Amino acid sequence: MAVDAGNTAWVLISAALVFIMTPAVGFFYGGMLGKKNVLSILGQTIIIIGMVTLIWVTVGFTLAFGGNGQDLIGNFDWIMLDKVGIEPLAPYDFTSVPGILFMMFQGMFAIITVALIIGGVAERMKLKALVIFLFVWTLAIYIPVAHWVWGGGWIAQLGALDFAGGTVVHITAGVSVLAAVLVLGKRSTLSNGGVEMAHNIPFVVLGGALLWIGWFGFNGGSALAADGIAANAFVVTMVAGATAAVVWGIVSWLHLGRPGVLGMISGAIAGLVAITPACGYVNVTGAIVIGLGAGVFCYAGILLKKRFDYDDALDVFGVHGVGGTWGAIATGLLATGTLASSSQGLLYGGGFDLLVSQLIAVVVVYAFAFSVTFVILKVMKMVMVVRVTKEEERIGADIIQHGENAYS
Amino acid sequence: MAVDAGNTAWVLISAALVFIMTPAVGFFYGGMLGKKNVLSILGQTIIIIGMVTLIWVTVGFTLAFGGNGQDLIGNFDWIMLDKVGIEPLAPYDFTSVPGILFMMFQGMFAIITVALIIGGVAERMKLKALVIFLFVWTLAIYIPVAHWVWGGGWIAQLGALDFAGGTVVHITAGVSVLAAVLVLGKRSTLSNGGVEMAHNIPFVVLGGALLWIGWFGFNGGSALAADGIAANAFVVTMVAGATAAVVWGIVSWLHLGRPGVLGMISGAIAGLVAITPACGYVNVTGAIVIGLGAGVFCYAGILLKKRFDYDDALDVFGVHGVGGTWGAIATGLLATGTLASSSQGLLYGGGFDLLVSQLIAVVVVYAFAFSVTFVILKVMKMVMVVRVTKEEERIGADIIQHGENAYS
Amino acid sequence: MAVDAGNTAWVLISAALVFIMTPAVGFFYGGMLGKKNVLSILGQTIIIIGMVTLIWVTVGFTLAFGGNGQDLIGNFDWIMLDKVGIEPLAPYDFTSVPGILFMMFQGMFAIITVALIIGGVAERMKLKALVIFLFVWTLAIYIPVAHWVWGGGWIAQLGALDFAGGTVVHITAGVSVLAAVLVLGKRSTLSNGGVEMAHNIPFVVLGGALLWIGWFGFNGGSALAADGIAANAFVVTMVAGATAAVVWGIVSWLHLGRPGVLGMISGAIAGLVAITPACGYVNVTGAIVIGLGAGVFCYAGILLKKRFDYDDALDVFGVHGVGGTWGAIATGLLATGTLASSSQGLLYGGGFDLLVSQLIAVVVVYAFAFSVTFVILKVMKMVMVVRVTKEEERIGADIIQHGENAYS
Amino acid sequence: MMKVEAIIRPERLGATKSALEEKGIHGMTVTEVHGRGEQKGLEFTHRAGKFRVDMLPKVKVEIVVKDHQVDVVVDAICTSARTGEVGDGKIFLIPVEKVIRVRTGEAED
Amino acid sequence: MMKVEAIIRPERLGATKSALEEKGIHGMTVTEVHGRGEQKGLEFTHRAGKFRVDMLPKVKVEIVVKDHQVDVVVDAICTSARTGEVGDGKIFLIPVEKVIRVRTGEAED
Amino acid sequence: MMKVEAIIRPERLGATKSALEEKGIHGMTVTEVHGRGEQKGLEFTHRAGKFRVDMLPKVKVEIVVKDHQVDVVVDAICTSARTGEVGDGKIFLIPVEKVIRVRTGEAED
Ligand SMILES: Nc1ncnc2c1ncn2[C@@H]1O[C@H](COP(=O)(O)OP(=O)(O)O)[C@@H](O)[C@H]1O
Ligand SMILES: Nc1ncnc2c1ncn2[C@@H]1O[C@H](COP(=O)(O)OP(=O)(O)O)[C@@H](O)[C@H]1O
Ligand SMILES: Nc1ncnc2c1ncn2[C@@H]1O[C@H](COP(=O)(O)OP(=O)(O)O)[C@@H](O)[C@H]1O
Repeated sequence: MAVDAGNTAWVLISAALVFIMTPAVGFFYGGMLGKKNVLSILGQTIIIIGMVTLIWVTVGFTLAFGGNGQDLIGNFDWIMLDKVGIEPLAPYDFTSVPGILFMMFQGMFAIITVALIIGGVAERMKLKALVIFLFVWTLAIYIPVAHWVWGGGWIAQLGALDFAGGTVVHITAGVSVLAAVLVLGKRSTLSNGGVEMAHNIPFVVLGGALLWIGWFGFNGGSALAADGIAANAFVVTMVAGATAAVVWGIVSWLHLGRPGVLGMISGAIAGLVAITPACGYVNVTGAIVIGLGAGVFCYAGILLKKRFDYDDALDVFGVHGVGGTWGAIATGLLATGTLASSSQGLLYGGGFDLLVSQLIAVVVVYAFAFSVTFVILKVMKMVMVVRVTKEEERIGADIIQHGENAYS
Repeated sequence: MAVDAGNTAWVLISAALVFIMTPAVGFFYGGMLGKKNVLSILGQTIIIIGMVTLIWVTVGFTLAFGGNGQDLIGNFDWIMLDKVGIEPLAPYDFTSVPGILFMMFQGMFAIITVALIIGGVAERMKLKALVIFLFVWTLAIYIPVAHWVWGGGWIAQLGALDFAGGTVVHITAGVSVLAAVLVLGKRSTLSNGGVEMAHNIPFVVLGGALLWIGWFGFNGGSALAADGIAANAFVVTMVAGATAAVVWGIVSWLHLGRPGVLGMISGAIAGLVAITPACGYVNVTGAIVIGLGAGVFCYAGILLKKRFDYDDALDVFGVHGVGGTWGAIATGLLATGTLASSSQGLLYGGGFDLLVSQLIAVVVVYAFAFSVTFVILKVMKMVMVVRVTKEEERIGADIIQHGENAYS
Repeated sequence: MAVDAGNTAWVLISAALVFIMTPAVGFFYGGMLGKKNVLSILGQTIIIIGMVTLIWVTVGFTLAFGGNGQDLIGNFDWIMLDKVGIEPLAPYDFTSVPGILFMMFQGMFAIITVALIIGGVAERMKLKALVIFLFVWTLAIYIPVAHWVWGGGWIAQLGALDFAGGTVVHITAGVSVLAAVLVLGKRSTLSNGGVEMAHNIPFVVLGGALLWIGWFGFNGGSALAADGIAANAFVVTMVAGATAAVVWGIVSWLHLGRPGVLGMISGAIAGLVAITPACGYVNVTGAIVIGLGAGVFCYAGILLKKRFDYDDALDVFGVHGVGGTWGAIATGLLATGTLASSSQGLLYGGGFDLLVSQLIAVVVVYAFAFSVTFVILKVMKMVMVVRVTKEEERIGADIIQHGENAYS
Repeated sequence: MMKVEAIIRPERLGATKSALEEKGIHGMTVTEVHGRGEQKGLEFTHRAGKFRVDMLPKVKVEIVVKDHQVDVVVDAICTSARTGEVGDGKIFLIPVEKVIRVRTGEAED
Repeated sequence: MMKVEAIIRPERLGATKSALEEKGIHGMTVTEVHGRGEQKGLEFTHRAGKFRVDMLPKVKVEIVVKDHQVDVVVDAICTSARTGEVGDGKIFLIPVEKVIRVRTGEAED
Repeated sequence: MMKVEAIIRPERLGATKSALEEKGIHGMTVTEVHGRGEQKGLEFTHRAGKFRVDMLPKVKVEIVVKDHQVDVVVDAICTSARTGEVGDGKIFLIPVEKVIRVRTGEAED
């Protein structure tokens, strides 16, 4: 197919919108931490943008999207972007956008996924160890799972649906954080019962708002065309985020007597996470249901942390893990069969087929992401110092790792 | 008409740009308040996004845009978005964008309009009362007026022009704030002569800058196509904002001896407001005139507040009411007749016809918005507690309503 | 050529993205200054948006882009945008976007270029003098150079390449700052050995992130179409920025023992600057090389300042001057000849032709920008007070020039 | 001379300033502080839960006055800053040996 | 009464609060300050270089106690806030003539 | 020992630090405060008008020195922080009973 200007315009801007999500995550997370750790988060987002981009254009893209049809991993046909040019790239040329743009749009997803992780393990890892961990994680977890789902791997063949990355993005990040914090242990400041207030909630809202607008590109752009599917993805994204924000507000009003602003923006993010896998397949009614579930389940997901006493600093599992899981399952319930896929969910007359595929995909990715992350960090702990000292933790990562103060 | 990718790409991104205007208003307003009320404004923007989205997809869109040709209000043909799908939606199918996208683009306008109001009534209403007020306001004022102007109602039939919402958005919000603050009364902190400095002017500029970029989608996207009209709307938007910012700076230099940054960004917003109804009909010369008028009239509009001693906290009437009015009238003066409509303004040889239609629309919407808002709040005051106590006002809405501090 | 919706959509959004770069520069620069000068920078960006827009729509556009084929400067054919309308504008009608949009897209470049300068001369000029200087600078330097390169002037005829403004934007701004700080002298606070910490590094990152997303429109939009060239420009922009951020981090790790966040985001900007002239001509491999060079050379460029003891406050020469120069030269080395131009760089078999043209363009623009800026400011110093007093410098521009405090 | 150092609720600062002004006391220095005392902190909401903050924002007002004015100042503060709830704050009286005006260099004991 | 005014490292505040609590000392007022002393500042990174900041963030903790409690308080702070490196801070003992509780107006000498 | 507590203009802090250094006085603690005195506030611009702020940003510099150094310190501050306009600030001398160094626990009277 030849390059179409309208579709290319939309994928170009969508890629830019997904790009902004990574600094946005920096503000969303950074604002929630104390002011002696905000720069470290922002700095990590910059490092991740740099590192993952370089991984992606060298070997990442070809390993994830090359060898379409191979079960487990791509090949090296497009190494160093060989043959990836300004024409649509077979077998992805149904998109009518330049191959190099398709490559970059997908690369933006890799970046933001890696960036999600830093909120969970915040305030305890040495920068060098963190960078090594994320480097290995990208190669060992993100790229294979992306291949399975979007590169024609076994999950795609199974028929499981994941329009914009519920499994690839949110479950991998959320579950890996869970494994990581088990290996790493809690922050010492936290073990002392210290609670740190968010140092700048307006930054959290700013990050959340930029994430939200970015999500229109993330989900809408995943149609890879400016068509009705993109429009539907855009709309259900809006509706699910809006619903979950309101639901979170109501739940916390009932639970705590007041709706917190931090809570409502987190609710919005939870809704956006949950609609991600579903947005190409469900309608607005489905989106309301998904938003509703996201508000309730992710709220509960955060409470889990207290119950099981692990230190997922900024609730990456509670929001992204739980939200992504709910979205993947909800796709199996609510897919209409009239949008980007003809598979119907259980509630739309499709029987259990789709739902079962969704569950298989979720379970396997859980097991894979958890165990591989666990192993990576265990090995790292044996060969190098992974954590900062207690004194360094108290002084804060901004001074210790970067020699900077955020504000003066 | 079939879906066109180029036009759809532009309306998709325009909808995203209008979306960001609501958090942007949160920063624009929140930065101007003291630091104990900033979260309450940001939180309200999130609540409004959630609530108005849900109103819109259930009954709002159909009541505003259904029943095209009915004078006063739409119908329930599209309730719960029934029949609103991924194909263009008759009778709005001249747009060649998916019906569901047309719906959402219009929904974004409803959201931002409601959000404008919170700046006027800031720092005094109980959150629950505010939410009820805005809920009723959306149904009782925004939706009817949107129908009158854009849904084929009586103002559309009259031939009055309002390209992107001078009357629908800015006059309704501005005038309603005037009515609301008369019913609610002044903030007690203000009655004590207390002046509160803006706590974070960079946030005001950030909000203003995001509003400005959002306005390109607001005005340019209202062409509902990526064509010459959209381009013209984009350019005159830029020019009017730029002109008004400079004019405001000069006026305050003459008046106060110094141009304030808060003033200049407010001037830009005033220019953007004023060009809104006109942007599909005037050329760059017209835009300069409109920007000039906006800078002068809205500056004067803010001074009105002191003269008449009402407490429109962040000058929603002074900027949006006055600016929207000037823009609506200026459309009747400066419409060239060669762009999105063949009606010509007084100065372009069209005689008084258009000007009179514009004035009728303005006067009726003034009367409608003012009186309905007045009644809503009077009734609410009789049945519930609408204002916070003086002590709560002093402590600030962030702690009182949300249990949070913006910064720590 | 008729207006094409897809291309128009992309240029519309690109223009909006370039717009946001100017406030973004305000945050990038403002965060690096102390908190008593942040508003002055933000205010100046607003003034520049206003002033340059008005210059551009009256005489700027026609002087830069009119009279295509004239060596030194355009003509007055399109004065007050006469004949610039909603149809494509000959001889630029290869773009298939409305003439008025082409005009505005180019106008956004003028705005951001002028805004770059204020970081270099920060904290010492009287506002009135600064405004006069920038007004004259726009007419006397930006517009001629834009004509030379993009308006069919002598550099275009020479065959030198500058896809999105390495010479026009970054070299003119960077070199002019060098001349300006020599004429103006150092800040007195600095002469006392005072070092001022960045008052808000998160704002620097915010500004940097917004600059980065804006750059996708800046470089990608310069294709003036949503095609493969735009996609290539987008991708190499991303890769060069990413590479330079990482390289800067590594260099400062080696040099200082720690990678600063301020450094890494500056590195990203350096990479984005350097890819600007090249982005229509080089591939991803070229982008990695350019990013690498940008990280190293601009780091060294900042160190120059200490060596030669001039007071370029926020390193406009070090980053934009050096980066733009490197990018212009690198274009002569790395142009593939298969993208937006058939000229090949030295390393791609094109011999020295292109490289020599690039060097001529660079040298002449250096000489022109330096000497004209020098003369403008020398003359201004003779006829008016250009600098604030030492006492005013100490109190800070926010209070002195605007009567405002950024935070309270 | 005596320094009257009062730690009060931030939201009472306005009233306290007015009360002092009525007594003709104009000069003062104000600092944002955090404090705790009998008041056992305040509950804040988090995303999904509450937490208790034991150090609450307070305002420190320092007023240096002649010894005979101390009672007036203390009374004015006590009346204007009081809400009657725990957390109203404390006033410390600290002897000052000398006061010098920077502008003129003149001293007062 | 005596005011114990301690300038300590911000990262030791938590430990200091706990140490005081163990001794039954609950009331205190905390201020963010910048200070310098023997400690010759700290090196910070800039975009491309380092610079030295001589005024470092410290925390001032003020605790007004009865004279007989002073030693306990001083000991608790010294032990908990100490790292042994230059920059640990100073404690100043300042006599307080009277303490008044705003809520009740009652005074204590 | 004596605590010299000076409230000065923020823009004079640099000069004051230098002046003290010349006299060999290095240790000090600095706090951002707001104050008012003879100075009747400052006019600020708003969007469309001016307003007066009566509490202006000042800097509090605290220097604890031996009694015999007090005059030197006071002189140095007066000279370096003075602009001659209203609002230059005040210096308060407050007796300090004892100074303890946290790092070593050693005391000085
Ligand atoms: N012993 C103390 N030393 C220093 N500051 C104190 C002391 N006790 C109380 N404060 C300050 O006074 C504030 C109010 O004290 P609190 O005991 O809560 O009020 P109340 O006296 O009304 O019960 C505290 O937040 C703290 O800043
Ligand atoms: N003479 C002084 N007057 C006021 N504050 C002081 C004085 N000396 C030290 N300080 C405060 O104590 C802090 C720590 O002092 P420093 O001399 O660095 O520590 P140490 O005593 O452990 O060497 C300083 O940052 C400053 O805030
Ligand atoms: N009586 C006072 N008690 C406490 N602080 C004071 C007092 N008088 C002045 N100050 C502080 O000193 C600052 C400067 O005082 P001001 O009277 O304006 O200066 P000047 O003495 O030069 O006229 C004030 O802003 C305030 O912080």
